Amino acid sequence: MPRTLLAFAIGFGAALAAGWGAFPRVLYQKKVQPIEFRHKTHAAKSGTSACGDCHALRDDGGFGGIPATASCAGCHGEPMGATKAEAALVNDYVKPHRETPWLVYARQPANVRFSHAIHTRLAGLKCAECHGAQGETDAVKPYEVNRISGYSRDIWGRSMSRLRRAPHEGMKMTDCEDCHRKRGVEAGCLGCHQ
Amino acid sequence: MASYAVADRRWIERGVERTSTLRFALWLVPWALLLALGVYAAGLCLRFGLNQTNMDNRFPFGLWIFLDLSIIALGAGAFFTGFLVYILKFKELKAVLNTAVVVGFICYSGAVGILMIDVGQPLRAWFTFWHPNTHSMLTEVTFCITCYLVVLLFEYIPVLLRNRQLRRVPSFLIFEHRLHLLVPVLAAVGTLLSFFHQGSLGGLYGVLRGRPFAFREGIAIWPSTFFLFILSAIAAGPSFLLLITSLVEKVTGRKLVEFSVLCRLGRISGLLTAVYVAAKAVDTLAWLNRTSPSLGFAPWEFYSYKPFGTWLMLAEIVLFGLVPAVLLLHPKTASRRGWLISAALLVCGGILLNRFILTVQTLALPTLAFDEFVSYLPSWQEVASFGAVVAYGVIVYSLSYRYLPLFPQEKREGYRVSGR
Amino acid sequence: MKPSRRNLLALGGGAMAGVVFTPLPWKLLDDTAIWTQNWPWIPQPARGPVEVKAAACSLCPHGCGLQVRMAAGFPVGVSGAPAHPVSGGALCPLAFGAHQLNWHPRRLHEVRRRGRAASWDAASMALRAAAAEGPVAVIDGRPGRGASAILRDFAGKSGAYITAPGPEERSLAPYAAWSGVPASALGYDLESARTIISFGAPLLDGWGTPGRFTRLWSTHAAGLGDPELRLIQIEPGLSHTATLAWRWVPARPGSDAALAAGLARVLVEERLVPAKGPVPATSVADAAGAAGLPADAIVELARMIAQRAPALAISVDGEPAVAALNLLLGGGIVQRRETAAPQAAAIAPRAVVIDATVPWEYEPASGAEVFRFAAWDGGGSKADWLLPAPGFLEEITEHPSAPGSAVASYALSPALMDAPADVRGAAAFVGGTPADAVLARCQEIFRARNGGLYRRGAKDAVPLASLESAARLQDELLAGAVWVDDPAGSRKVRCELKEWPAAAAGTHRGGWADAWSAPVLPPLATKLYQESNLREVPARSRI
Amino acid sequence: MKKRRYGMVIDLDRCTGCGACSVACAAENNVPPAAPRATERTGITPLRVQPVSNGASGPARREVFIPLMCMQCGEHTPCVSVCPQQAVEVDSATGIVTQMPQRCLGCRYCMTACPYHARYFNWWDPEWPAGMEKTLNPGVATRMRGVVEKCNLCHSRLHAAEDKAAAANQREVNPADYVPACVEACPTGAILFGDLADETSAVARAARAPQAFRLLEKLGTEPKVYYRSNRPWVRALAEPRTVPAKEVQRG
Repeated sequence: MPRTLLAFAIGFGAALAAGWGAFPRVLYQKKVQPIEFRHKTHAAKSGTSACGDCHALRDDGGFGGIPATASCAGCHGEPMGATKAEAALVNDYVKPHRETPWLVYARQPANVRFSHAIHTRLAGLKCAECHGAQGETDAVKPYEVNRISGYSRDIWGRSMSRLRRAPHEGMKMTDCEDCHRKRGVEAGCLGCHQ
Repeated sequence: MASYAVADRRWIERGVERTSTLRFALWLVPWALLLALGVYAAGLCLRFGLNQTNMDNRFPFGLWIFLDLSIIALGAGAFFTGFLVYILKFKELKAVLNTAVVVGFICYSGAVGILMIDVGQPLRAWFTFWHPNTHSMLTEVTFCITCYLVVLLFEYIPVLLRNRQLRRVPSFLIFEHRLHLLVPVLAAVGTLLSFFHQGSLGGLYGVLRGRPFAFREGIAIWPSTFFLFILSAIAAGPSFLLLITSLVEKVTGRKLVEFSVLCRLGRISGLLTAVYVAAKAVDTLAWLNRTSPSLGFAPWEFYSYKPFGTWLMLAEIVLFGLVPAVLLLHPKTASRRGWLISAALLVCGGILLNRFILTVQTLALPTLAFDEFVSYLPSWQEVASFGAVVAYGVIVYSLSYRYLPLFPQEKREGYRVSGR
Repeated sequence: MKPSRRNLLALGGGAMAGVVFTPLPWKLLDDTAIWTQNWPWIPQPARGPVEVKAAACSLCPHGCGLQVRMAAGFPVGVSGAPAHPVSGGALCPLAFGAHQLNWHPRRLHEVRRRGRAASWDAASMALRAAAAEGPVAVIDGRPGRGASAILRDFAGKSGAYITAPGPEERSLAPYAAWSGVPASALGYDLESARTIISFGAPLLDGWGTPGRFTRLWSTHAAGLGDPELRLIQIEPGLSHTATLAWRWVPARPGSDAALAAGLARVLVEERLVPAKGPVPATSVADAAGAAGLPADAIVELARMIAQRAPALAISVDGEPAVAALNLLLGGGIVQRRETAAPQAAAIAPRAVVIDATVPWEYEPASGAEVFRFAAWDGGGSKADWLLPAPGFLEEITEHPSAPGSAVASYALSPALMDAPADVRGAAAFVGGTPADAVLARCQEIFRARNGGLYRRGAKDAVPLASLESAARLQDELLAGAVWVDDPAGSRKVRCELKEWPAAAAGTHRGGWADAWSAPVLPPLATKLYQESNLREVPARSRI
Repeated sequence: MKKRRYGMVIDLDRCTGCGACSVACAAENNVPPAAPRATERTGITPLRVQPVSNGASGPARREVFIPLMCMQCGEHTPCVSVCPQQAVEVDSATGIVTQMPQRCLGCRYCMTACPYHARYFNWWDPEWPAGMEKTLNPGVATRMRGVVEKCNLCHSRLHAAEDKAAAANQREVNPADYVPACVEACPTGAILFGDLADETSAVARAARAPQAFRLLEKLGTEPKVYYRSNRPWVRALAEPRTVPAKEVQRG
């Protein structure tokens, strides 16, 4: 009997190790952003720390998202410094007028409708409440994509168990629902889906 | 071949006679082919979508739903026999209990299998458990059927473990024994679950306000069809068991249960059918005179679309209800094998007809003033998928019959002679 | 130490028990469900802002005003331009799916000579060689454009410039013959009419500018027991127009001429109209016999027509007797203020160049080498050369007066997306510069200083005199403005009719899909005839 | 934000049966063109126009064209209560019956429940000719095979209107910004759209007119799509059919 118990324990332990250790590594694929970007440096040089200065709302209420290459061209029309990253930005994107294929951490699928206008203007939410303090980062973190669903790992959150996670971590529907419940804001299915 | 036969023989219960390995294999071949064809058809549906079927937007439910509802009703014998044996202590029905469990398991697992093909997105079917809509009859059905299938599995496992070879594994024997103690509890749980889902299946159509042919008023949240379905299922369950047992006796040429057991099943079925027919008649009258007119519909108009005339309603209530009830309750006819089987056939046919009327006729009938009466014929993929369920049932039952003690009394003296 | 079977079972059992306490099964369940919601083979729309651009529809010659929603450089939706002076904001059902046409499977991407791939150079050489051997006819589907001038000039050198009339112009043919004014400069004064007798013209179903008669009908006739505008439909079957008409007269097929004559006779004999011009010889009884109607019904119909003047009679296939009846009723046919090219005399051309604006069904004279421009291949073509033209919204298009309109107008539509690499229009192919021609047409309008400019969404026109230059006019037109002539510029056409005309055999039926000249329907038209029972399957759908 | 009840009144006397609404609806909502084998019973037409005749033959015969879409039932909404996994709901803020295809498992129970046949199943995966996917309307996710869809009253247009209002710090949507595609497309202006909860709105007034009616009103589902006609035989179409099929011929 003890040998049977031991075998059971080994099986149990191996499954735990595989499920918590190996599985996330297999499930998520790491990808590197096409070019480097430092929020901190840009904020310091441009003298602004307001997210909306670069990530602006349009007049029609749509969200501009990541600035287009054209807005980089103002400073990066010619390489500023001799780094490889700088050369890549100018030669690969700015000069040929190509948009940078950024991997967007907070990208929701096509069926999700998220109105930045409603959340920031009407509800008064700060950007960092959902996105974390991105503006203070000094490098872009690697992007991890779920091989099955194609979602960014930031949607589920870093923590596989989703038990202990930072307030801004996780962008699944349950996270939206939690916040809505806390604030007592009702939004039907098609309030947030399209 | 011979060595296979010897090996095969070792798995068969000692002291019972079973056909030769070769004959058994030959018997399985056509069913296996049917199963393979059906699995292929089901694969087509899963791979390319439900355009493989002949269902459409006006006929969104078709053959599969009709047959799901039918086999779940026929499989009601499983829970009801358990209920009779363990709760009401009808000891002599123990003779058909194992067969009832196997038949029930086949019916329910087959129905769940077909449902998984029938839904457009099976990989999302679990959303029903995660985001259930508690107002939906289908939620109730899904929960109860899933739970009851687990119950049936636990009822089936002890039978399985009683196999001559499996029995030799000591831990299996212990497990089987423990499970066996649980069986009365399982029977009670199964009864509760079954009452709910048999009823909910009836409610499925009864709640459809937008389909005044099916819509029924009722008690609290349950339309009258909820109760009618329970009644009709427990009426037909024993009849179906009677038919299956007789059929197995006929096919194998062996006497498996005492005739008195069959008579008992017949009597129970007859009694419940009589109650059902009375309830159904009252319900139909209430619907004709109250429910349907209150929604703005002239109920008799529903019967003006050929071939679904009033004859169908009369056939359902009289020919497939009243007649077998009388046959099963009258002492003279109830004690003759021929009459008994004919009456059981009528009861089972009646339940098929009832499910057909509710699922197919309801959808064929127009609702809007400018609607047309629509028709539908299943595609070969639909028929073949269902054929696979039948083949699966035959194969599972055949294997169970050959290797498991479905009829424990079979070994006793007096059963060795041919039943015929 | 050899593991027993029992140990293996325990190991497996332990693993199974353990895995339940890891994210693995649950995450897989979740992710596979999410996978089904985002299947990679199912396209999703691009992200990004939507911009609304003004344009005009080039599917048919009516040039309805469009608002095109653009996202990521491609059109994603079409709607009518509100208060557009030509279309009044209305569009036909086909326009709503027109922005998808450029990706139609029948789109032409390369030059084809009798089904085989060829080159523009080869086509060019073949045309030059043909021109050297004999006259070249050029067929234009939309005269009055700057590009038309290029085509006319090219044809003028050695051949004939021929216009291919649409259904409205075909119905105006008798007036053209009797007045000498080309049908492309004639129009119907629908707006003044208070009774309209339509001999089979699908007035509410794709005949004429979509926003014109339907708007009149919906404001002055729809749903009213005694409408201000009475529509009398004479048609054998219950068409869409017939069922919506104030009165439907189911006359026998082919009896239009007899019925028109019978009506004219009653009108004259009962002095319901001032008698002028010739009187038909047909008796009311003959007309009744031909139409399959009681004689009383014809008398009653004639009285009904005369009751509320002015009345206008329209024949779908240009039946001369109907035109004569219309003249008797007072006309309602106007001549727009524009210089229309006269129809050339018939010649036997060596080669025919067919512009992309010409309906696909157009059958050129046999024996000629056919150079056919089209954006889409309608199939069954007898063209020797199939030349790929720019598609919907892929080039600047000109929109002269809509066929059958009462006043002259001119609009431009900008190119909202890039055309495929190897497409060309007929005007450029024959050596012209369409851009110059457009500016030249603008200069013509600007110099004449007639009418005014309706800017996008504006109810009132800006006088042309307020613009500083023709180039400015062109810019305004490209931004969605429409030039419309002063209504006073159109005048009633004068017809000389010596005797009651003999019946002409007309076969044209008309209908919603016929209103369109291109060879294929937008894919979404399946909603109308394949996925609903609204329309019969059009013969030309070919999707 | 105040509670609204979006609805419409469709003037059947003005409908010419052109089908512009149907095509505009499909384009707006990224409905694909029909699959090759699709028919009028397997296609996807969230708005379809149904020709209906008065049953007469000869010169007395007339037809009416009835645009049919989701009736946006407000009470006993047949589809909402039956969905096992809450893929359908009546939006409390707008009264719109909303369908979430991404939640749907494709059991089609809602389709059997709907008396108006306003729900459509995706029998095929949507397919567009190569390149045509560039014309898909942003703001509306495409659906996949095996799910049910229906008219959501051009919900993406409501989203855009809400976004626009929010950008201007407004909570209330400007009614002129939210007009469904079919309403916009109708060449005769036969469809009146607006907030039925606002008693003073044109649509609420039209819905109260004696010529207004709703289909199968006695079912008690309180549809928010009204029709109107001056013709009594057209108004009679609100009631269920009382004459057997073979006696009524359809155009």
